[in-house]
This record gives sequence, structure tokens and C-alpha cells, in this order.
Amino acid sequence: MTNEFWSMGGYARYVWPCYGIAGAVLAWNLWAAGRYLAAAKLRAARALAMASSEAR
Amino acid sequence: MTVGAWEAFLLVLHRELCLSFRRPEQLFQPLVFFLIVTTLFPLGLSLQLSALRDIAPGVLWVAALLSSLLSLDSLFKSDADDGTLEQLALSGQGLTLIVVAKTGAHWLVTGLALVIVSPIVAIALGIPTSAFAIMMLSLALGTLTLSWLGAIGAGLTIGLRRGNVLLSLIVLPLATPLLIFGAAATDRAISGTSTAGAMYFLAALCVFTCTLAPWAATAALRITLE
Amino acid sequence: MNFASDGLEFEKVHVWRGDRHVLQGISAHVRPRELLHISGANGTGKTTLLRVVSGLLRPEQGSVTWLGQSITSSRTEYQAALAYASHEPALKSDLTAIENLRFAVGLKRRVTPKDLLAALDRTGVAACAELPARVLSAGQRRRVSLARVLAMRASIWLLDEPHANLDAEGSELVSELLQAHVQEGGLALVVAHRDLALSCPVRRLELNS
Amino acid sequence: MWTWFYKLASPPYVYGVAAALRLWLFGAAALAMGYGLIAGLAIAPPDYQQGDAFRMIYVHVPGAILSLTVYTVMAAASAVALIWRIKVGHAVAAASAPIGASFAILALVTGSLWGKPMWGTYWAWDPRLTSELILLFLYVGVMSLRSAFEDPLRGDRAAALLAVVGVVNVPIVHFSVVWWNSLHQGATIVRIGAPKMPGSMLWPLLSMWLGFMLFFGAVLCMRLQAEVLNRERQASWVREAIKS
Repeated sequence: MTNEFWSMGGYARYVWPCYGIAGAVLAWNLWAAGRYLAAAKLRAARALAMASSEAR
Repeated sequence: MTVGAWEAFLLVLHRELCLSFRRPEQLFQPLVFFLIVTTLFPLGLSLQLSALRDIAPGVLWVAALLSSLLSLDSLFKSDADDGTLEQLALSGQGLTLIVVAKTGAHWLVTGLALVIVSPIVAIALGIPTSAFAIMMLSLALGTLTLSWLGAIGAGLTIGLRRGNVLLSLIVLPLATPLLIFGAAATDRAISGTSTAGAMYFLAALCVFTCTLAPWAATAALRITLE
Repeated sequence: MNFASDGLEFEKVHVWRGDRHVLQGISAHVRPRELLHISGANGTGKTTLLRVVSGLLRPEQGSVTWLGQSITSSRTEYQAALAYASHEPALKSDLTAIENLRFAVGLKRRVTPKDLLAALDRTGVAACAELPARVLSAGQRRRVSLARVLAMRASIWLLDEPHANLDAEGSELVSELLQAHVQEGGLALVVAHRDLALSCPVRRLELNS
Repeated sequence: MWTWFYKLASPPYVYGVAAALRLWLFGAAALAMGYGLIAGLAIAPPDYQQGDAFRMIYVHVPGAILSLTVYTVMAAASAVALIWRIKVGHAVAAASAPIGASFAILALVTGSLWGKPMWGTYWAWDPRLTSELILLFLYVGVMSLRSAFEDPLRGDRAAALLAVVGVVNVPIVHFSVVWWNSLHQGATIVRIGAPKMPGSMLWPLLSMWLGFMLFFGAVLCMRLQAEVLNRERQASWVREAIKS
């Protein structure tokens, strides 16, 4: 059963890369968005710090 | 004392033509490019004239698109660089009118010129003379549409450093329908089958673009002029 | 020339460029027969303010009104009454001085070559009328651009550094032109570093960052 | 009515909603995709024509549909931002573009992987593949235009205009490629008619589509938070927001 499942009726070499790429695209989206948000937060924090240091 | 819209349109058109003919080398460059590209294709493929006929419509149209794109970069950019675009924008005439006049002039000196030299290229590519009329008409419609698509792209990329690369990136995807219908019309004219379908589509695209693109190009200019 | 009673007003104009808050709530009211002298150090937004007033740049907050009407609602009429001279002379180098004037002024009002020549003569560059702008010196280009402002016969002048590239005599000319314009009932906004040395009423707006 | 509209589009409100929705959307997306994967890969029977190769549908079709949906979202947000000068619209458009582009790439790559066993070639000038490629180019154009401007505000507005122009163009491109294809009679295309699908095949597909939609929503929320922060100038609420 497992073997049969993994072989995908002979189409394994197309089906699994297909799902692999889908997984990769979804993972990239998560990773890139997370990094982008972190960078934006850092930038905002820096801007705030600069503004408050100027105010003093 | 005020200047009517038609008068203003003619004045801008006159200005553009005047500027183009003061720089004839800029006028000829796209045409020479068109000739060179279409000559390179047969050389690269080393085909017989008869076999060349099959790829001729595609070659002709791709070369026409690329060569009109070449001159689009300067449509608004040279005026933006020396500040005269601001003067035109503040002239008290609608910006759309100025955009229409400038794009129209651009088509006259590049698109129409391309249409006029296209028979030379067509002969070199083995296109029969019976197909010339349809080929030239389709090129005229296609280059006019492309001038308008390009006006939007040129308006959007005025102040940018690598503007011309971006311009191609923006305009070429929008121009795929032109390539498809234009090449199809030429292809059918060569084989002697009915060209009506493709020509109607080309004409429809042309009318559609000429109606909407002036507003889009004006909006683009307003954004980049800020 | 028809000059209305109420002039040009801009109120609490805010403009950002990227993260930079270039104009931070600038207001002023300029009436006919008045001249507003805008000064300030480099990068304080003098040119930006002029572009906002001209209608080229829409402020993110604040309004510009002409004769009590927002300039965005009556843009073409407003801009027809406006002569703007940017920091660069805005000439096409392939066209002659008089052609440059003709294609710019001709959109505002019907002009004859004689009008244009008179304007060029007033700014002292009548001799350059038939020369392409390419061969003119920086000072001559400035004078041609002043002639363009003059020939437009507009009621509002927006001049950005009109003295740039001009010699002492040229600066004198700028002052004379401004004075005559204001005395005829026009209004002007002038960006300049130096003192304008005018006898007409001059209001000052100093920008700082 | 309008005050309500502007409150809805105010940056702090959008930031808060996006932050709160994010986790729920991710959770729901994981559930929907989980069911879709198991049911699609293991439970659904092989297709009588394509065998197990048809299982690629469960990522290819949602990816392709989403690439169009995201473009529509981007163009709609751009239009709103241009017409009413609502800055959050630009933030939504900027946040959507990279997600949509990634889905377009997904649809193209999985499409060509599916094409190999079915058509015998990785690439055919099939109308759908060609339009998808043009769509990807449009995404790239919008993103490059936005980043090419030094002033982010102008970049936003230029990109928004291009997005709106593009959305008019996508149907024309698709239609013209269909017409062109009918002219050329290229490779025979095996089509799967969705309505004819039995439920055991269809449900996983719908579930995957829903999962992709929810996933888009979740990633959009994350990116939207970042874009709103990047565009914000009134610092008062930002201080509170980035602490959490």
C-alpha cells in the first residue's frame, strides 16, 4: 500500500516534485512575509527611537 | 485671446514634428533597427525564401514592436529632463490634449514611417506583393495601438534611471494581443485566406486603446510629474 | 488684463517626500499687487512649495485656493492665469529662442512674433531670437525664460531663483520686471536667496526644516 | 457612511485587524489544506484517463485560480487607493503582489510538470499557460515599477495605475491567446471538466482552493502589517503596535 501510494501509479516523478514545489512556494511566502514584517518593525522602532532622541 | 483646444493641439503637434526633424538621426535609428533585425533573422536561420515566408509575419511584427519601443523611451523623457514638460503641463490646456498631440506626433514619425518602409522588409522576407496592403494596414493599426500603450509606460517611467528596461517590461506583455492578431493577419494575407477576423480584432483593439489610453497616460504623467 | 480682488491662498500645506516631512503646514495669503518672497536654506522645500502652488504637486494635506476656489477644481483656468519659471530655464536646445517662446506662450494666448520679439527685447536677448537655445549661455537662457514669463501676460508669477546665472545688470532687470508686474496689479511668488531690493510691498516667508 | 469607510481604512485599525486575524487564518488554512492533501492524495480514486497524474490538480488549479484572484484584489485595492486617495489601498496592493507572483510561478511550474506526462512536453503554448505567463510578467512589472521610485508614494501610485491597466488587459490577452490557439490547432489538450468530477475528487479540490485562499489571507495580513508600518508617519499608535 505504502509503496503503491508513493509510486503514484508510475507518475511519482511528476506528482511529488509538483507537491514539493507547492510546499516550497507556501513556505517561501511564510518565511519572506515574516522576515519583511520583522524588518518593518525594526525600521519603525529605529524611527521612533530617533524621533524621541531628537525631542529630548 | 485664449487659445482653443484644436489650435493648441496643432501647436503641440507642430512643436513635436519640429523637434523630430531637427534631430533626423533619432528619426532614422528605429527604422534602421527595424531593417537590421529583419535582416538578421534570415541570416541566423539560413532559410530559403520560400521557407522564410512561414516565419516572415512573426519576424516582421516582433521587429516592428521592438523598434517602436526603442523610440518610446524619449516620448516624455526629453521634455521632462529639460523642464519643458512642466511648462506644457501648466499651459492651461488640458494635459490630455497635450498627451494626445505628443503621442500622435510620435506615431507619425515612428509608426507611420515604419509602415512606409515595411514593403522593403517584406520583399526581403519573401512576402508576396498581394499581401502588402493588409500587412501595411495591420502595421498601421498595430503601431498606433502600441504608441498608446507605450505612452502609458513612458508616462510611468519618466524620472527613473533604468526607465527604458522597465518600459519594455511594462509594455511588451500588454502588447501580446497586438502581436498575435497582427502576425495572424499578415500570415493569412500571405496564404491568401480571409484576414477579416484578425483585422477586426486589431481595429477593435486600436479603437479601445485609443479611447482609454489617453486618460491612463495623463494619469501616469500626473503621478510622475509630482 | 483682468485681476480679481482676492488673490492666492494656501493653507496648512503638508508634503512628505519618502520619510522626509518637507513642508510642515505652510500657510500664506498673497493678494494682487503683492509679492511674496520665499527664502530659506537648501532643502527646506522652497521649490516644492512653488510646485504645490502651481498645481503640479498635490499636497497630502492642506489646500491652495485662487479667487476663493480650490485650484484642483478649476485647474486649467487657474493654470492659464499662471506663469511658472522653474529653476532650469526649460528651453528645448534644438529650437530657437523665439520658437521656444512661441510653443510655450502660444498655448496660453494668441501671440504674434512681434509680441515675442518685444518680450525678448525687454530682457535684452532680442539678438538671440533666431539662435538655437543650445548655443546660448546660461545667463542668456535665463533671460529667454524671463521673456517667456513676460510674454504670457499672466496675473500670477511663480519664479524659482530668477536671479540664477544672471550678472548684476540682469538682477536689476529681474527687480524691474517684478516691480512693473506688481504695479500693474499682478501678484508674484519668488523663491530667492538674496534680498530682492524692491520698492513695492514685499511679504516674506522664511522656510526652515 | 463615509466616516465609517475611512475609519475602516485607517492604518491603526487595519494593522490591528490584520494582527488579530493572522493566526486564525493560518489555522483554518492548515485545516483545509490538511484535509485536501489527505483526501486528494490518498482517498480520491485515480482518474480513469490520467491515472494518478491527475492528483497534481490539487495544487495546480488552486495556484492558478489564486494568481488571478490576487491580481484582482491588487487591482481593486489600487483603484480604491487611486480614486479615494486611501493609503491602505496601496498597502494592500503592495502586499498582494509578491504573493500573487509566487502563485503564478507555482501554477506555471506545476502546469508544466503536469504537461509532460499528459501532452508529452513540459511547455505548450496553451492559452491558459500563456496567459499565466503574461500575468507573471505583469506582476513583475508592477513590483519593479513600485521599487524603482525613490519616493514610495509616487511608486505606489505608479504601480497602482499599472495594476489597473493590467487588469483591463488580462482578459484581452487570454481571449487573444485562445483565438490564436484555435487558429494553430496545437497539442491536443486533455481537459478535466470540473462539473463532471465525482465528489471524492471534487471535495478535496474545493478544500485545497479554500485552504489557498485562507493562506493568501494570512500572508496578506502579515505583509499588510509591514506595509502599513512602512507607510505610517504618525508614530503615536506605532509605539503601541510594535511592542506586542
